[in-house]
Amino acid sequence: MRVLRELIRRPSALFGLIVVAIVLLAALFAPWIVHFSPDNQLTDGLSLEGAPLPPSGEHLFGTDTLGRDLFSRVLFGARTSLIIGLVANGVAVAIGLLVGLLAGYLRGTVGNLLMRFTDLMMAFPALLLAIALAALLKPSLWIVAMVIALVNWVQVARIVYTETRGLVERDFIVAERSLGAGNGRIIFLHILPHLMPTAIVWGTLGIATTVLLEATLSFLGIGVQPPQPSWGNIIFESQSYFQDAPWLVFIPGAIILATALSFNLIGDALRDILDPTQRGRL
Amino acid sequence: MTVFLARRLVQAVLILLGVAAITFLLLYYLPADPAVLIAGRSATPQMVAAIRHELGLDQPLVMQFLHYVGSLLHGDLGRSYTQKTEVLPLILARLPATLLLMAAGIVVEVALGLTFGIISAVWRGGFVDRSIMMLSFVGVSSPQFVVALLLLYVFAATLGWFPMSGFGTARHVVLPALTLGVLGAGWYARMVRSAMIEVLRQDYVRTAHAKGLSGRRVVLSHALPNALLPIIAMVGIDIGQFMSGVVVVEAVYGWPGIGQLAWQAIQQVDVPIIMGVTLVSALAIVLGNLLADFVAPFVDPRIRSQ
Amino acid sequence: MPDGSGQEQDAVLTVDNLSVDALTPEGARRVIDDISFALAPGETLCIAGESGSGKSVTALSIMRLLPRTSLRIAGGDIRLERQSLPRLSERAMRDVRGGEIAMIFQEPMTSLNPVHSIGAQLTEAIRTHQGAEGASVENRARAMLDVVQINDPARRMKQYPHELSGGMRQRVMIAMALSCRPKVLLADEPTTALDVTVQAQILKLMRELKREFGTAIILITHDMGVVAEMADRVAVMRDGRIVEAGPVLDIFERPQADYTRELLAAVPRLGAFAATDAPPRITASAPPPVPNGATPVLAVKNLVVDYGASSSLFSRRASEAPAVQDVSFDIMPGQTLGLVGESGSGKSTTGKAVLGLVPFTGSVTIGGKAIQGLSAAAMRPVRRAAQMIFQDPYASLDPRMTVGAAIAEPLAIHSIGTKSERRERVASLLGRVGLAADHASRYPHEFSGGQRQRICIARALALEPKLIVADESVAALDVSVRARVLDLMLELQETLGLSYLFISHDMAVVERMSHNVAVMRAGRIVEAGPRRAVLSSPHEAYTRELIAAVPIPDPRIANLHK
Amino acid sequence: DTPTSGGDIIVTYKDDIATLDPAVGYDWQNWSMINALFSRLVDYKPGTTELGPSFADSYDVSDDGKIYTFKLHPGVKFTNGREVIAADVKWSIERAVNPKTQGPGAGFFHSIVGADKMTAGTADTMDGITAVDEHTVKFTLSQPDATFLNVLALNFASVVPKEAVEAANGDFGKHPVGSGAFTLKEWTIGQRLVFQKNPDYFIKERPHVDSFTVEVGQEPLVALLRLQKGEVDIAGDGIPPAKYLEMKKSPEFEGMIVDRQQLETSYVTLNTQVKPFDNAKVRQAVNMAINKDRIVRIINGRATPASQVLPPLMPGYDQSYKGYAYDPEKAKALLAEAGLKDGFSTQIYTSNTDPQPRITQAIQQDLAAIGVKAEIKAVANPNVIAAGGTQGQAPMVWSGGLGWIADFPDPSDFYGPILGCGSAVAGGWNWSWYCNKEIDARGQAADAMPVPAKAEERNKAWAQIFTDIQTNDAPWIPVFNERRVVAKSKRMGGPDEIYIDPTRVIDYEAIYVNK
Ligand SMILES: Nc1ncnc2c1ncn2[C@@H]1O[C@H](COP(=O)(O)OP(=O)(O)OP(=O)(O)O)[C@@H](O)[C@H]1O
Ligand SMILES: Nc1ncnc2c1ncn2[C@@H]1O[C@H](COP(=O)(O)OP(=O)(O)OP(=O)(O)O)[C@@H](O)[C@H]1O
Ligand SMILES: [Mg+2]
Ligand SMILES: [Mg+2]
Repeated sequence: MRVLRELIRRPSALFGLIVVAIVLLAALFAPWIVHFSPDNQLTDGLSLEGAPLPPSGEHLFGTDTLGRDLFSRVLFGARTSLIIGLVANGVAVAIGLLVGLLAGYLRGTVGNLLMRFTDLMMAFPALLLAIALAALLKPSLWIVAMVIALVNWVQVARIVYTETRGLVERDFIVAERSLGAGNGRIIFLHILPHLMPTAIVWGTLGIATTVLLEATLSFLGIGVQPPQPSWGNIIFESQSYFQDAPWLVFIPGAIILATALSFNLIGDALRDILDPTQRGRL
Repeated sequence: MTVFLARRLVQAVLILLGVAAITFLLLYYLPADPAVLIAGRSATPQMVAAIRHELGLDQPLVMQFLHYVGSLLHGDLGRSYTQKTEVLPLILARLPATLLLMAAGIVVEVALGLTFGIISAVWRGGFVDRSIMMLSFVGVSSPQFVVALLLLYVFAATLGWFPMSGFGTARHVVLPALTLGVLGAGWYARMVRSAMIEVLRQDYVRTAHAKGLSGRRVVLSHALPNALLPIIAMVGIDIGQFMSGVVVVEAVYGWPGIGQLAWQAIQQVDVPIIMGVTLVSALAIVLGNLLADFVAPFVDPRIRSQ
Repeated sequence: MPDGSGQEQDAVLTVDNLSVDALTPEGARRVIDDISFALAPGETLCIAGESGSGKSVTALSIMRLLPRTSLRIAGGDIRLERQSLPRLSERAMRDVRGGEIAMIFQEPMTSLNPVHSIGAQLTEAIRTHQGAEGASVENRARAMLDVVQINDPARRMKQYPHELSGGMRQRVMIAMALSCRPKVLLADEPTTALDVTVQAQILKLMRELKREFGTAIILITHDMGVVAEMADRVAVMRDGRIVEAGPVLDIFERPQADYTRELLAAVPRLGAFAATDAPPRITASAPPPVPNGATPVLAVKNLVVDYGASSSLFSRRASEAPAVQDVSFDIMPGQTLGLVGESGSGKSTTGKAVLGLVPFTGSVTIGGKAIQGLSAAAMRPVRRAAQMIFQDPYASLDPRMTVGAAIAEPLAIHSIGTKSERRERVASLLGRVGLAADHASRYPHEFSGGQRQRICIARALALEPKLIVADESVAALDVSVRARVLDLMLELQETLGLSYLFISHDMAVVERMSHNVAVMRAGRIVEAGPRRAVLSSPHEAYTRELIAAVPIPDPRIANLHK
Repeated sequence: DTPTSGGDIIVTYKDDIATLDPAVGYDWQNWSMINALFSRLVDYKPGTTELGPSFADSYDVSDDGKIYTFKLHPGVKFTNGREVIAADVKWSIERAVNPKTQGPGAGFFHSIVGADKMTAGTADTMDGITAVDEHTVKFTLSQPDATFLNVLALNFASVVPKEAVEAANGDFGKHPVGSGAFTLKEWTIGQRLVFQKNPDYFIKERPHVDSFTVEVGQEPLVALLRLQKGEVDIAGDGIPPAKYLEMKKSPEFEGMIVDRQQLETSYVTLNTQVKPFDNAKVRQAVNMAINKDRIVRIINGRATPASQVLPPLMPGYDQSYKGYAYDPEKAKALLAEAGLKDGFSTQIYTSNTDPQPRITQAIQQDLAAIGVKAEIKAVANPNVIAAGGTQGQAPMVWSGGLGWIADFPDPSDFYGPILGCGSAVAGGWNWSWYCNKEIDARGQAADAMPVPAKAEERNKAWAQIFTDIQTNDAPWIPVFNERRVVAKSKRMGGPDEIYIDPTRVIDYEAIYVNK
């Protein structure tokens, strides 16, 4: 509660909260907001030559290359993309934190094995994994979320590993051990909180990149399949149109940016609020 | 040190073997059949079978893999299915271009990321900080294809400052490296900022101030090295990240690197090329991380003494 | 009653009605309340006083190095000669820092940059203000290390802070501050981490500096012996105010304020307890401490700790000089072993090894249980029985944890009590070490050095262990609090039968606390035995040296030294 | 305007050139380059589908249509200086058929005596090809084959010098030596290939340009920009959909766009072995459900709606055949007749490169209108091919992006490999898994008719075969015939058909630079 109050007190965090709330609500209530089905290829949605229509009163964000209403696609796409950006990315960061932390903390054989496994995963081309999975599994949103999580945790693990190695050398960790604290306690209560800034940076920057990554993976056949919209695949489908139908690229792009940025503003504020050494002045 | 090196090298070889095994397995289970693709549309099942035999694809998986590893040890990456030529020279011909591009990309992103990250951390909370963080987000959230084309339209097609396509002179590198680096720079800026903020409030920074050092010196010489550790790890990781980035950038700028080769091979299920590129990039990544592990002790003496 | 000794005109440094606020989410809290003093060239002003009274904050205000996010000058002026420091540009202030006013910080452990070698940090200071270059700078740096009695300066220059003992880091800090011969030296507890022989050397060095260059010194200390030895004038602080100030003799002989009197009364004197075998009893009814034939709480045999040794799959290599070599001793239940010795002699290392916190060879038995090779789970009961108070209190507290949580931590770890019981326990522990219950919700960085030390003591006491390794655990405390804490420790010993491995360089304190004393030098125990025997009739020259170097808290005697 | 000689031009492609080995190369980028590097016994007249002699001066066909005898033009030289002789022809074709070569063209030569043994790997030579003397070569077929001359005009039938192939040691594709209009002068992997005019080419006055340089790895959008600035002469990949309308309308590009019909049909295969497409009524119903006009609009009118299997330029195309008109109501009725009043669920595979997924979505929407829920599987080409060629796997496949472009202008090419029983096998390209024994027999009969004597009759027979297939069995939904679009610089001369040649893609021999 205190946290929420402090968040609201900060203008930037408040802005972030509002944007996130709007996006979440829009995703949730999409069917009641839009006039067109996101999949409906309207007969009058294309010019006679087959060009998409620019934004207008009828189509707030214009239409796409199949004559569908972009506004409703963006709204419905939010559902997919939020799951990717928040869940998939969140899981990736969580796995990365856990593995990096354990490897950095445990050292020895277990730590070494974990780190070598991480190295292996890192050396292994993600794209290939994606393609193979695409061929072997039934494509779905959850599969792509899983693949993103599988692919993206590696970098987080590496960074966290390095940081943890530095942290375990600090005296307060030695002190904690001398008190008889178990590994679990040291890891979760004393090391993890210090990794929060890193987690927040990766968690929030990852939103935009994973949303775009989803589009690449969907293109390779493992993600959501057409006609289901996602912010990433709206951009991806039409990225070569960025000159002739800029709204197809820049509107969803701006929305991804705004969403990621808002989460980041909240994340930054949270970090400051939760970090006691930053308390005091705003 | 030699012991450390030897151990890491053994590990690296094991990792490469692991990558080879997994890749091999995945490719084996792909539904697409290279023999069908090679034999063409007019082929009869016998012809397909004959080609499968020629490629050795009718042998059990284990035999195929052992055979592959066997020739690998002789430095033989096999022959491309579609190009009917040795894979190694194909990769070697393109590798320098990709390495150059990656190196340039890393320089760009590290330079931009460090500069902006430091500035942001020092003027934390101010207008400059906010603008930089906003920019870094724009960088991170932009689809690379669009960034690449935009840069190309503006700086090559319209202004004519750089050539639109190709490889060879220093001017050719600028736009591709920028495209690659812009995205990464956003990441670096955030990481650097976050690490610097942590470091800037340490006691030893206060000590440095107490010595009467200039602000710049305190930041660059006393704070920065302490914040570098995660950044070095990032550079190691980046090599892996770039492997996918180069596909797009090379395609847009007509850069003759292995990204394009890999992409085409994947499209055509040219297994030997996919394996080759995978191994080469895995090697690059392993070496990159090795290098990062290697550099870290020079930056942080506490790690050195362990 | 600030002492406006009328020499304001030719003062190098003047502090006028300085007030400092701490910024908290609940609003500003005043930590320095309207203090004033002046410092003449060549004069030494000792600021003594209660821990947490604002001594360090005063010094930091002068340097303009208050942490920006939490502390702010609320009023008043500070003048270096005619310049008003708060109004200087950052550029001009830079020249003042290090060049005209140098500061030795209270926390030597964290005040050196971990990634730069000692040499680099030292030469940097010299270069910045002297404009000198090349080999001469190196030589100066080496000479400075020599001056602060760091052995083998050439090698130390190449080492990094973490490779040095606490006292050595403290001396490097001192060397750094002195290297530019500043007009004003702010020394915040410069010798707390040092053994008495080195302390004596450092104090001598400061006196020479003062004599030769007319350096004015503000010496923040709670060691009344040091005050007596060094001060021209003394200011006594409490709760952010100067409660009394004046020439050193006046303060010692005719203290005005109650607090000053209290302070002086609490000063321990070496030899005060020379007549008894055991430390003085606090409670009359206490049982005799050593039951005959009992097994030792702690038995150490042939302990060796070698930081340089690397054990890997392929090689095993030993460094030339292990930090601890072949150390053996026993501690019986209810007894205290005082471990003294020069800085860097391996005291902290011994303490850590005993609790299995650094890799060692040899045998360590706690409560009859050999700890080497024990699994984490098997180690838990041992951990509960044996606690450590670390030499650097700040570094040993998790910066993200409130002090209340930190003290409750051991209780939580060993699942003792309910949440509310723990809270009560924390409050009572805080009370016993002289802190307020409402401090529990604050974070470590919001405390003074001494306060942090008390927090660590409270944490170690929380479990009521059988054995406590106390590493310089009262070094940063002012005498009155120190007396209180020592009493507390003794009381616990009597009521609970606690044993202590008491690491300290303060001979008076060691005398007060110990049943037995061991003297360490260069990783070995050079002399050990019952307290009385070791302190009154030492065999080793080194032990004698140690005892002789103890400052005497009497300005008249001390002045003879000068 | 008459072609002028001289000039060096630049052509761009996105994909790297895989190989220039005529026995191996089989994609539309290298097809025309190989064509320009090598020569064959017979060839098409530039820009047409008309066959004529090439380095064979003349040929003879026996009455039973089984023996073909060619007289070689004397003095034709490989660019290594050696004369081309009959033994080279024999050796080259045998090489193309030999499974060791791993070439995709072996199947075309199936009618030559001994081809079966060769492809089975049990023989090293083919009895059906004999070098009668240095300048005479004779082919013996196991059955009459009306398309045989077309086969000999394929790149796979190019002559190669044995010694050069052997010298290249397995790398002939990168070091080609032929007797064609050009020689390969330089190949920088991943960057460029430089082709230089062959001064000794046996057809005088050709080629016209001194050299052409192929720059690879060029993104089509960028290639167009470069074309606009005059850095490039031919953007080989054509115009991406995103730019098409803009360029078409812009006066700046006037005369730079070549837009022509090719021998292509894009279609949806309906798997006749998978329920409910095993019912012809269902197949006819979905045929009526597709609004082809709207699909053509989605691709900016770059195609014409198709009514039948054969493309309009193909001999045998039936002008009068209208196929299934767009009529969702009737489609629904037909579905109801088939007992599927409530529709059904199915899958449609498609290549994942733009605009194929978009077109598939349009198809999906049309199907939905008659109650057919089709799930889209957009995957990489090899996976589409794999799915189509696996029995019982893919109910529907959209062929766009892997569409059937004829190897040679003969209707039989649209039957055997994609609709005949022989290709309804695992790994085959008959993704409808359509096998009608009666039609197969009619096809064989038509192919046995000698050409050119009975060409007209034969075309009629084929026309009937294809309309019968579509009317009765409807194994496909023919959707449209896509036109090819190429962008070229203003200085490039010559008629459109040499830039989009029906058999060569780009006819490098014929193009020239305006002076
Ligand atoms: N982590 C470490 N790595 C390497 N050497 C170390 C380390 N910690 C301590 N040393 C070395 O071990 C020796 C003993 O150090 P220790 O900290 O035990 O000294 P100490 O007796 O506690 O001194 P002080 O009174 O100054 O705290 C010193 O020479 C020091 O340089
Ligand atoms: N960063 C901070 N934020 C809030 N309060 C602080 C901060 N630093 C110090 N204080 C408070 O200011 C008061 C004075 O602290 P200071 O460090 O000056 O004490 P000190 O006299 O040096 O004590 P010691 O002898 O223990 O070092 C203390 O009550 C402390 O809790
Ligand atoms: Mg203090
Ligand atoms: Mg110590």
